[in-house]
Amino acid sequence: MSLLALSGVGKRFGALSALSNVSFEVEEGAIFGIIGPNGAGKSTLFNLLTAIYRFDEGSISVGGVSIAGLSTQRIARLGVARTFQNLRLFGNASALANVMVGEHLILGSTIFDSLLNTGKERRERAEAERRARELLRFVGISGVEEQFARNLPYGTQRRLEIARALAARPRLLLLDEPAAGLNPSEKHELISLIRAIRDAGTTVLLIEHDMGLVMNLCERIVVLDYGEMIAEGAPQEIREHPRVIEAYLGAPA
Amino acid sequence: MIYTYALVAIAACVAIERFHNRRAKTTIVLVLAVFLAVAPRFYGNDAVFSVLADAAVYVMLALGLNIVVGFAGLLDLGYAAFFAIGAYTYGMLASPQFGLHLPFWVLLFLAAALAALFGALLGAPTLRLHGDYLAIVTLGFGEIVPQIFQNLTKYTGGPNGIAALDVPTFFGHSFGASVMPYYYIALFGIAAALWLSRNLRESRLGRAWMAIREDELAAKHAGIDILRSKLAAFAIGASFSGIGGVLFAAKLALVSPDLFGFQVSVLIVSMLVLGGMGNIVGVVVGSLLLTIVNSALLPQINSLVDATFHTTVDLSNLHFLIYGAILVGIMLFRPEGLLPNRERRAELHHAGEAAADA
Amino acid sequence: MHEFLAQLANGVELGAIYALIALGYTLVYGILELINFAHGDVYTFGSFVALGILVGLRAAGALHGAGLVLGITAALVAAILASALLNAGIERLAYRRLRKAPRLAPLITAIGVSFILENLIELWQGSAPVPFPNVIPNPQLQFGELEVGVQQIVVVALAIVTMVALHFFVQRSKLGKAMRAVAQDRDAASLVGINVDRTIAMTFLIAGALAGVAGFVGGVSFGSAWFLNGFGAGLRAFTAAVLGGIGNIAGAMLGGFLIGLLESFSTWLIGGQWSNVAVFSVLILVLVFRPSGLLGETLPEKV
Amino acid sequence: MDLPLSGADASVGTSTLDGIKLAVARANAQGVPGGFTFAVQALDDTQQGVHNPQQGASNVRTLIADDSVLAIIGPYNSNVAAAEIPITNQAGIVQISPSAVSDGLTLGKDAAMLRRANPGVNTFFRVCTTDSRQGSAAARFALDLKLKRAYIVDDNETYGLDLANVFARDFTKLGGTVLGRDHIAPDTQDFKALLLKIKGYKPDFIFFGGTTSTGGGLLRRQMFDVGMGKLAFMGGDGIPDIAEVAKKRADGTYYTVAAPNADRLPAAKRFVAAYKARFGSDVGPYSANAYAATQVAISAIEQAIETNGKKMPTRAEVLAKIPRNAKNEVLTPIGPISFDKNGDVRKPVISLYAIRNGRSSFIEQLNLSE
Repeated sequence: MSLLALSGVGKRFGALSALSNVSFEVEEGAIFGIIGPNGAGKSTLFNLLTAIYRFDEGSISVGGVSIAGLSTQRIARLGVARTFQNLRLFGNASALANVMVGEHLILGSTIFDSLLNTGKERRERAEAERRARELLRFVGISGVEEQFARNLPYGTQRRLEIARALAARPRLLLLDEPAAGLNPSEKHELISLIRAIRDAGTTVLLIEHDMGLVMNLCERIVVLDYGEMIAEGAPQEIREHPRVIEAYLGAPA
Repeated sequence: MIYTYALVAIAACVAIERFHNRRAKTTIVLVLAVFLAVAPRFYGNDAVFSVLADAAVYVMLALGLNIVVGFAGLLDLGYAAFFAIGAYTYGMLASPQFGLHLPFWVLLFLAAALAALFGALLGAPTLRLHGDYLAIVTLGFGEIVPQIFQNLTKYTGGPNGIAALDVPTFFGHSFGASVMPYYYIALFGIAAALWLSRNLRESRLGRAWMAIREDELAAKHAGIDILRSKLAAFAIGASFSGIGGVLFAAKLALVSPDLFGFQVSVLIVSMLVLGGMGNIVGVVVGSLLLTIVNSALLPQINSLVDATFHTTVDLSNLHFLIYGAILVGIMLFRPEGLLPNRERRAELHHAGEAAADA
Repeated sequence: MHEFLAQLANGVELGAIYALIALGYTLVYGILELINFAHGDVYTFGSFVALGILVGLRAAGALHGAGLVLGITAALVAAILASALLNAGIERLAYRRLRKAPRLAPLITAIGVSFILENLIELWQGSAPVPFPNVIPNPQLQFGELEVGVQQIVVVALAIVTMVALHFFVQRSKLGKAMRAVAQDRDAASLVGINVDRTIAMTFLIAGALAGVAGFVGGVSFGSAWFLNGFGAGLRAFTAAVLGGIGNIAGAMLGGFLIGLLESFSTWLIGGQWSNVAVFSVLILVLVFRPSGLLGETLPEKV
Repeated sequence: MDLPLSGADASVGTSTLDGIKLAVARANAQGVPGGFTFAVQALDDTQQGVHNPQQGASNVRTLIADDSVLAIIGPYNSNVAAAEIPITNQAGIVQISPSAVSDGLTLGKDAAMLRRANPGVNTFFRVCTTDSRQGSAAARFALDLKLKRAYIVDDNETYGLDLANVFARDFTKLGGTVLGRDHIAPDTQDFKALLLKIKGYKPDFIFFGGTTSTGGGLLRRQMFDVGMGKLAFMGGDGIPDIAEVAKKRADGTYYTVAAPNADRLPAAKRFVAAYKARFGSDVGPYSANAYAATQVAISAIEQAIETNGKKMPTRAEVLAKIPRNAKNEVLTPIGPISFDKNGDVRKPVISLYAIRNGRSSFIEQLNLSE
């Protein structure tokens, strides 16, 4: 069974239809891409997946569990983590603290543990800190642990956000334009990072503008245009799909 | 003499902020604790320790509010309501009012629990609100609570309040009229409040609060239960205030509704802002300073000025003005407070850069 | 029925005053997201200025016949000017420096300014309430079962005219449009060439002027001015602004009238000592069930 | 002394303080036995604009800590007194309030609780009368004036509520009718809603428990705005200055004062003149009481100095010299003063005044000797 399944999903804002009849499935262990011109509804789709918006039609399930009506936080518990197109880091906290917040769900200390600084709390904290350092190393930014997130270079912030999302050990990682604003060599590193994430067992679903990157990285791709799914397939199929070519080239931008 | 003690405490706090060596910090804390515990035997009188005990209660309140405002970022302008709930718990249950004379020590915990309960009750429906809206709802709550105490004359003594409250005992020994037991209890209370505050800040819950304060949406995506975390902040913060209320009422042996008005809430918020929101040591400094200004400097300012400059001026008309000027002055020239926490300093620094860019 | 109508009329009169003060809160909040705590004291200041002019003119024997109308107008205009300048001055001296400061800093400053103003007014006028001269004749008029005073009609009419004028000003005038633009997005407004500092200063000027009108009207209606008036009236007016949907001009008016009616009717039906409790309970209920106020809009969060 | 000197109570507090200063200056000018001088140490019991029992308690402790302080004048407010009495009782220092009128400060179980540190000793005295004496006197005056149907309003504060309670009780006992009661909320500016409601009851008069600034002045004024200007209005010694706020609209107001008619007391006339000469303003509502309280304290201290061989007396010696009977009464602007065992004045006189043409005029007085 697939990890993420969408079937006939639609979303309207008033009279405007932002998404309609979107159906696709993401298999466990995949690197899956969503592309489409600006305003195609890609970010809206992510927002439906994390319950920032409610979808009006269709169904979405994660690991076989329907997410209709679930809160953002409950969906996070199902193993969905994400990054944001415009970074949303905890700017006035250290990089380490950012990642440790990401570990919230895998820690079990209660309010009373927190209040009384019990042995459990202390052990968990030490463990959480160790893991956070490890994650920072994994995404390739060790050395910035104590710096405030907002003072880090842009590329580093992008990686930090990925580290924070990974900290919850998600089954499904949603990356919202992870390559935006990166230079070619950073993009190159990003590709290997995403592969490493997948190899470590996390399924990746990403939105991206950079065609080269998507074609190079993703195993399957969905194309959205004006809120509708116009194609789905392997990179090669997408590249040759007439409606995709029309959407990207035919419309006089 | 009050000033000596206050200055020693403040100097110690500043030193703790300046040193980064853990050993040095611990030493200063220990020396300060021993000094505050032992010095009263040699230096000072009832009047001094009465003011210091009151100041210590306010430090506890400020530390409690700091959890709500400083840690979780929820602006609460009605914090005095929980102070009132704590004080009235003692007033109604340890007095001739209902003939109940429950022990002080039991009521400390009961008041903490009741205040926490009301904190959660207020919090539950209002926590969906953001920023200033939340501030206004809490302000409304802060206005309502004392008025209810004032209007339910049958139970609360109405505007007269309840006087002649029980004098606490300690293993059968009455506190009598001495203020020293309150001083020591309040010191112990501060120590406990500091310990709890530090625990919380470094904990899983503390990190959740930081996340909510910084970016609620991102916090949600990390799986943090926003409502529960906020409720925890409200309840824990309120419980500090409840305990402070019992101490306050027992020491004064009186509760009346006019003691818990908006001024008190503003006073405590001002303490946080003055000291440096979110920074535990800063909060202590801010609350010490304002209490000393309010309860020692301003009431005696005439005598002090006259004695120093050999004048006979009348400054009593200016108390409000002086207090207001202190608030405005601090905000204009040091809006991050006297001892800001690391985060706040960074925020301001960043704001400065943004301003320079613009 | 008779008493119901009388309470209704009284509530409307009271509400008109709260609405005028509430507008000042709402304008400033709309543009700066600042609860201008000192606004209530600006209202008090307006009251005292009007009072001073009226007392002075009466002492000079100028309040007769046409002199009465002129004198009242002079008092009103003076209150408007004085409050407007005071409010703009506060913005310039205290708030402007804090635009980029953390959120609480301007609020605490506003509270500090409020204390300072209260103390200065007390030094100036003493701490006892100062009576307004009874200069406006107040014959009672009968409309069926409803009995209202001329003064009541003047108060409400003046308030409504002011509010309507403000509404058109903000909707139509160039400055009004600039105010709305700055309220929406300060950076974008400055990019299209709007002078943000000047617009904010003008907003404070207008908010102060409204407080001046309220100060005059309130003084006439309540019959006295007191240095601490601004606190209670300010709190109720602020509640009114939030009730209507803060940042929303029509909302502030609606909220003001509702709070006035609520105060009047709660005094009548459950007793005056509960009126504050009633006002704030309604505030809490409204915010819990409709956080954006009655007329405010809920904007989805930008992601 | 300890009084509210800033914020909302500042004007009464300051004029009360001036009464104290005047008495002290006078005593120093006349010469103190043993070559001592009296000094006023003024402490403010307001915090952020409101009188505050905690601050009062702290101030009293400050004064007690100073060995040269032999007597404390104050406080102004009853709930501040309730917080201070246990402390002065414990320290055995004389405390005389010019104005704290709540019954429970000197009478009954409440007072006993306040004195529990030293149950045998009473250190708290007051030169004002109590709520209950004033309330019952007011009830009698009202019926004398043929006012039978009362609507009672109070400011929901200590003084006002107690006064209204006693008035309601005694007025009913003496055959009057109480049509209804209401309390007002703090910061209220609009009383028309309340007055419209009262109007429906068609009372003979409104009795107000409270002070001019807690609503008395505005209530009276706004009676005209709802067509109740002709109705009588009555209150206690919280509203003698009502004409300052209500002006001519105060006509038809009656109020009681716990002192003999000032015009018939030469000491009162001299006091008013001296006060005006020194401070350039009219006496405040409690200036004379403060002057009297200070006179009593000074007289006790001076006698104690004499008996102690012109040396500094102890606080207990001062307490022993507080006048207890007609023989050592102290003559003050508010009449001769000595105290009963509870600390209340022994020969209370309550006078009734009316406001006519914007001025107070004396009507009658009641001697309430026990």
